[in-house]
Amino acid sequence: MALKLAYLLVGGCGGCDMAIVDLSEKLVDALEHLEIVFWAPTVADVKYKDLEAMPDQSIDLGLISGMVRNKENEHLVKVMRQKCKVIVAFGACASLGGIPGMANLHENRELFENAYVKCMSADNPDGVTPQPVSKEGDFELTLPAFLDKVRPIDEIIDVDYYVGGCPPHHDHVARIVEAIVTGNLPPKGSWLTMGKAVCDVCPRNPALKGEKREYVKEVKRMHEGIPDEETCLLQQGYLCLGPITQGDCGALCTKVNIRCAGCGGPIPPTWDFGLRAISAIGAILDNENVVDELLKKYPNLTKMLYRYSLPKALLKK
Amino acid sequence: MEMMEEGVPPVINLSKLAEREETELEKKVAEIIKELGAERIMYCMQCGACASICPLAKTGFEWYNKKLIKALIVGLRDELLDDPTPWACVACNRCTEVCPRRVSPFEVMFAMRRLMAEEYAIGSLAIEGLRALYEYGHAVYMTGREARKKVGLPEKPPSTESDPKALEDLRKILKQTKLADLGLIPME
Amino acid sequence: MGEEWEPNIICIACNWCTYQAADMAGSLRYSYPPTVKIVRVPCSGRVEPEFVVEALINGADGVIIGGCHPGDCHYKEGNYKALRRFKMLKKLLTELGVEPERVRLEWISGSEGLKFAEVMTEFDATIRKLGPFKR
Amino acid sequence: MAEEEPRIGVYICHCGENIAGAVNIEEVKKFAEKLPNVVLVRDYLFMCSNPGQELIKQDIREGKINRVVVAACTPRTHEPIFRRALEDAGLNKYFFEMANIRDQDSWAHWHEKEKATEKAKQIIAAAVAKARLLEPLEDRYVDLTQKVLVVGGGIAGIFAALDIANAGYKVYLVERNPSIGGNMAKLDKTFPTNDCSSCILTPLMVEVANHPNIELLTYSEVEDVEGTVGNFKVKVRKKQTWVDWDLCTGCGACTNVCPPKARVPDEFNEGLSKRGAIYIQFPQAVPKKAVVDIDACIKCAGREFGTEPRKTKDGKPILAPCEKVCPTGAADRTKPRNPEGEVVELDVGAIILATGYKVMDKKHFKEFSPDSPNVITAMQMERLISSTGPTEGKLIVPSDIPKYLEWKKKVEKGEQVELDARKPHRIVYVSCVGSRDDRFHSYCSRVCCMYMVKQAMLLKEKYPDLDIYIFFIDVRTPGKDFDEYYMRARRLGIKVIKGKVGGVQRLPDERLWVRGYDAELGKPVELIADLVVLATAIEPSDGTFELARKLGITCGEEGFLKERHTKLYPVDTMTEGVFIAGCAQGPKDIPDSVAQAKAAAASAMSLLAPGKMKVEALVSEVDKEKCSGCGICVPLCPYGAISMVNYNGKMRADINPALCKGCGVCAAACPSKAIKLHGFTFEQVLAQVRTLAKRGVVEVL
Amino acid sequence: MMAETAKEEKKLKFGLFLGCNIPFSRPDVEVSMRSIFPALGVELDDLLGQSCCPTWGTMPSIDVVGWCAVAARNLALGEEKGIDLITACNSCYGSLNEARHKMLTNPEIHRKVNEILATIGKKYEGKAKCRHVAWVIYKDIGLEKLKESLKYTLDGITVAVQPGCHFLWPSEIYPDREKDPFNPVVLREICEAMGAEAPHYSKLIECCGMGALRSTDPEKSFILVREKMENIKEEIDADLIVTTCSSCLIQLDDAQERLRKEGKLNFSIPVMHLVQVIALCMGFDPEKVAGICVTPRDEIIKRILENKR
Repeated sequence: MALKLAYLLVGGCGGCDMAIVDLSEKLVDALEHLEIVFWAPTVADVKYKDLEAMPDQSIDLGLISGMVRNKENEHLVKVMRQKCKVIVAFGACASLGGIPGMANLHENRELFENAYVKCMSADNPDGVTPQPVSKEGDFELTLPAFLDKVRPIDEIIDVDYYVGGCPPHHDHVARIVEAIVTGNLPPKGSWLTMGKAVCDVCPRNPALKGEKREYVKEVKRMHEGIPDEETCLLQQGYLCLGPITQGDCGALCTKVNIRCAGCGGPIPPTWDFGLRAISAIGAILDNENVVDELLKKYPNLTKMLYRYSLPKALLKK
Repeated sequence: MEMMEEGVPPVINLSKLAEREETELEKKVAEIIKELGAERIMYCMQCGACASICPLAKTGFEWYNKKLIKALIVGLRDELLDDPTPWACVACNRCTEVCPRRVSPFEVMFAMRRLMAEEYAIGSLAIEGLRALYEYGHAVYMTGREARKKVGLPEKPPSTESDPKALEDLRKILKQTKLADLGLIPME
Repeated sequence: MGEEWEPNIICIACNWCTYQAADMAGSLRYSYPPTVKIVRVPCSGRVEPEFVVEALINGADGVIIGGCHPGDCHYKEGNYKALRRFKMLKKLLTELGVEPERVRLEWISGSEGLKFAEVMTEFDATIRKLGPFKR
Repeated sequence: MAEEEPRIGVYICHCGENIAGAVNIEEVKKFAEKLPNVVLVRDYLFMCSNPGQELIKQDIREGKINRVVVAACTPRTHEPIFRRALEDAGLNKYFFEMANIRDQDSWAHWHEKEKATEKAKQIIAAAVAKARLLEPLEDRYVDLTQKVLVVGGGIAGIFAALDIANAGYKVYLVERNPSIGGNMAKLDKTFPTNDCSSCILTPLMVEVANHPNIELLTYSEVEDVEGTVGNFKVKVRKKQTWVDWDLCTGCGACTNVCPPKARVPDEFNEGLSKRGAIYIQFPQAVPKKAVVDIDACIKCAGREFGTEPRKTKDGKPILAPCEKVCPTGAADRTKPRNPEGEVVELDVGAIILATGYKVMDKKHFKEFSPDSPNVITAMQMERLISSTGPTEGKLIVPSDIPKYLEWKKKVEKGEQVELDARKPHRIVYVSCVGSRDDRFHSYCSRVCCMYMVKQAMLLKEKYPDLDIYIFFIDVRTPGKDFDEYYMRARRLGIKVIKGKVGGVQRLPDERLWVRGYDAELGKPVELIADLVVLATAIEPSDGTFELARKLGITCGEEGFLKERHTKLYPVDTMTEGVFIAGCAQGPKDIPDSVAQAKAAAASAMSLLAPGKMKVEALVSEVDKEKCSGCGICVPLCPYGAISMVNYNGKMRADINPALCKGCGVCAAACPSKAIKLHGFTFEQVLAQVRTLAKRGVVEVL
Repeated sequence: MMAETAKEEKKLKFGLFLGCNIPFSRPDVEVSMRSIFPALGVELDDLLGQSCCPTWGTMPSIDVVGWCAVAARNLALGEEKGIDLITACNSCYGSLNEARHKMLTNPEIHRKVNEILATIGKKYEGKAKCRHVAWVIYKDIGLEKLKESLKYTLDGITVAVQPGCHFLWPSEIYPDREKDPFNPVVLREICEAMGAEAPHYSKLIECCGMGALRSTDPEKSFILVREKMENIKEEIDADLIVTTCSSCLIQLDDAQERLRKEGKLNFSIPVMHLVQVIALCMGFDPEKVAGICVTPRDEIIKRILENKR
């Protein structure tokens, strides 16, 4: 019997949906075992009320991508929990808050001003910002209310499994689908992951070449030169977060000469990505001057360390 | 204190000196000397190397470098004010060169001069030099004009002598120094 | 709490220096505020940033890490690692809205019992001025 | 056992009044009873006493508890005691945690009893929180190599080597000079007994050479040290001697024929005379073998090593003088020789450093006219009065040594000539030259006062007419029979002046104008001397710093090796298994050097005697299943204990527990949390932190 | 640094720092300087507005900051023009460089001094220093060039050199240092380059006793002169004393004549400043460059002028 699957995108970009589509033939193969009952708002032509109408616990598996940013997100996520037996937080946003999570360093007022008033493309002399209720002639228009913070979905509902990545790599998605189909799942609350760092799959890892890792002697940002293609990026001073990040991506970025920025999420059992990163990176920097250099070159350290996971930080602003 | 009048007495009463440091001066004499520029006076171990080559010790002055340092460390002060030794120091600085403790005994001699100046225990020759410095910009100012003429030089050298603005500047500087606070010389 | 609020301070102390200094402060009867509680670790290089943050979010108002003076680390260079981590951590905490004075790294050698007491007294005063850590 | 639910016993010590005087024990007891997993709480007057420990043991034996928390003084002193109690009662000793409620509570907050009580509760709660997470650990034992390396063949190294060898252990004695003997071999006589230095030293040198348990490696230097206490691997470079030591009999024939052009200042005579490029270090050398100073050798007759000699017309080989006279063929230059010498590897369990000292050169002291030949260091004076010295002990001014050597040559040829060399009439000693001097060394060199007195006394006794002055800053004679010795010198009429010399100026006739100060007279003093002897400072010998580095030992500011503790561990170092003896640790005289050498030997032997060594279980371990192989931990380890190994086809970190010292820097850094520092695990420390943060509020997981 | 830049341009330039002794007491030394340096290719700037260094008996005896401030104003005159100062007076050399050393090693003093200088619109960064004529000749001009420029030499003349205390001590403060300040050779080598014998004598580095010692107690001061003179006579029997210090010049020239008149010395040796000897050897008018003295010089001048190169 085919598994009933629901897919919901809340506060996200749709990239995770694309990752599933990227499965191409594999997706077609999987469809033999899957019955997609809901995929909104991107793929299937279904309405939220259709989902609300489904009986509770009637869906075997629910994937949620994106984070919770507004009342509507919050509501739908709760509906999903009601309808689905198993919920997977799919992708960095759903699991950790993702890129939008960096907004938690700012007040909503500041965010609105930047997005709707100060932004270069905005022509908004009156400084109008979205309101939950507004009048347009005789009509009263409503918008879902904006929440004070970006929340990963496990702050709203219980989550059974987590998947990292921005978006998750399609090969990894394939592995997940297979695991789900075969029912080969770890205990609830776990990540669906290989559980190893990017370094484990990165061809640059010095250990693979029988070389010893060395202290990092300088700090460079990506625009400060073209990294050597072979050598470990961190070793070269580009603050690659590969050691701290789950490498289910297959070291996609480092293979194209870009440092890992941490989208895969921290390696279990760690939840706070930034603090682990400090512990590891802080130790491997050669001396205090290099630390100073890092702090100078990354004037906002928080955003560097928590690019994908600020809402999951132990200490919240 | 009564024992001070006649210079350093044959027996130095250390406890009285210590009392004076506590009550009158509220500070160790050596501290005062440190503040006056001889920062390392307390590093002295009284080895005597400075005295062995000191021109003052050699010519029979009483309170040459080594002894002055010791005297200040034990707290003598007023008793030394009448002694001419510090003002006879040629500032040759050979003591500084041989001192194994980097005390710079020369600096102690001069800190003592500074202390004496504060107490107006300063000779007329020194005051004359300061006055000449303020008045002409030259401390050793002799009417050397005849000599200058004799060797074919202009009467006045190209110094503050020939440059009233520079003399004014110099005076302005001197007025911002301790010299002005002490009022040792008339400064308009 | 409220009017009776007393700071809660955690000192994560290296076994070879600051922990020893704390013992010495006690044996020489140098008193310091009892608000300071010590967690013993083998080396300041053992301290993970999580310890500091966990302390704060669980109710501590100030955290102080005590290590050996530069050059004196029992394990050669653990204290340097601690310093490097600490610099980054402090910046991060500041960005996240924690007053930088709430976290501190101090070099206190095993012979510096008096310094231990002085530093702790001063740190306690600093935290009192800041008030409770609200989170 | 680890599966068993923790049953924690909490034992609160009164420490007489020390704890109970400030901490309300009853209140704390009630609190502790409520803590999770705590099954019993007891208090006792002195927990560390026998009956106190018995309480714990009994509860363990009766199966009441399987974890122990003792709330008492400091674990730094008492943890081992209680751990042993656990062990005695049959419980793994690592199921123990201590709550420091005396040193860090009752003593520090004696006048705030309520708060001290409150703090005691929190400390105990934190200890309990950690105790719940304790794991059983096993100490390991590693086999030791029962061999010792002694570096330096001076009097300290000789004694250390002999003591250990006599106890039956193998000793390697490494000395960088061709002969052992060190500085003591240069001395004429020794204070405070005035016995002849070589008479007491030479027999010991011979004993070393003949000892079946001692392997002597002279003309050798330590190049590299790996490993750790019990099992060091030491690479020693045996420098090229350019003479076949198996053949050399030390006859000295070669040294006499080395031509004048190849002669260089003789180190043994402190540069007062010259030696050949091929030389034997000194007459009593052990081993008595010749070496070629290859930088000084002028390769007579074009005799490069490893070449065939040219031939005369009648086919005879043209040899260098040294190889020509060598009766055994040891100086043969035909065989090629490796200029780098040879590296040997030694396995040892302990190392004793006895690298000794050197005296400062006079050239640094410009105010004393160091350019004058008649201004010499005290070590040069030793050579000048020694019967094996440049003048065979005849006292003449050094500026006339060339005249003496000329005269000697003539006499050897059988000429009847008078020696025309000036004998000094007035000798001045200057103390603290470079010592107690902030421009050079602030420390006191400790032996100068005594050796100046010694030299002056020896001279005065031999030449009563000599006029000898010793300028001291302070006379320091703290040693057995030392002050008596000094007073004897004063009675002999040696003029002791308290005050330093500030200048020595050279006069046209090579005499010296000395200007000093007499503190007692309160006057500068001056005199004309024939000879000025500078008591220059004692410095660590060259290479001490580099050697210390190789061994992970620090040097103090002044460059001497740093002992672990000035008073309690004077011959130990911060690197376990490495000991120090003699002047490498700081200036000292022969009695002290020997005492220290014997102490170092005893320490090394007590370490090695059991044959095995316990390694604490509190080390880090990698969970290879969790490890991601990033390798961040590898360079962080200060002991090089971490390496990457192949584990099921993947590169994973691995920690060598024998090298790990348990600092935990790797555990803190591991991004995969794959490294666990036993005894201070992430969870354990975190549990303590959280409990204290929650003010001891009982934590329910 | 400034001297090096000057060297690159092949043109040495210094600010001529006169002090007090030289312009007012021994202006013939000033004439000597003004004569020989241009002839040796060194440009001199008059440093208009310069004052007393200040000498030891004045501000150094009152206040460290005041001492440094007066010195800094003088040094700033050179610094403004990007040149170092040059002096023929050891007291100026000592006082200016000692003050500079204090400012460079003690930021607090330096700050205070610049606060004071700011009130007259000046500042002193610590760049300009004071150089000594002997060192400029020895190091910057070079003995070869000096030799070439001479018309007369000192052949056959035995010279006793008197470098003076502030040429030597404390060695660490000076821009140029003898390898061994207790056995100074620079002045000897200059004199030897000019053809003289300039042997070492044992009291070469002894103080002449000028300055505060002489003004405080002339009799005691003369003990040192007498000792020195006798040593020179006895050990090397010099024909001429050459000094690099204006104070030593005045003291040895003036005091030996007094001692002689008092019968405490039965010989006399003429004394000249190094720049005067060079000026004479270069052929400048003896009246102008060496015309002021107490101990007669006529005979030695005559001897020099007989030594045509």
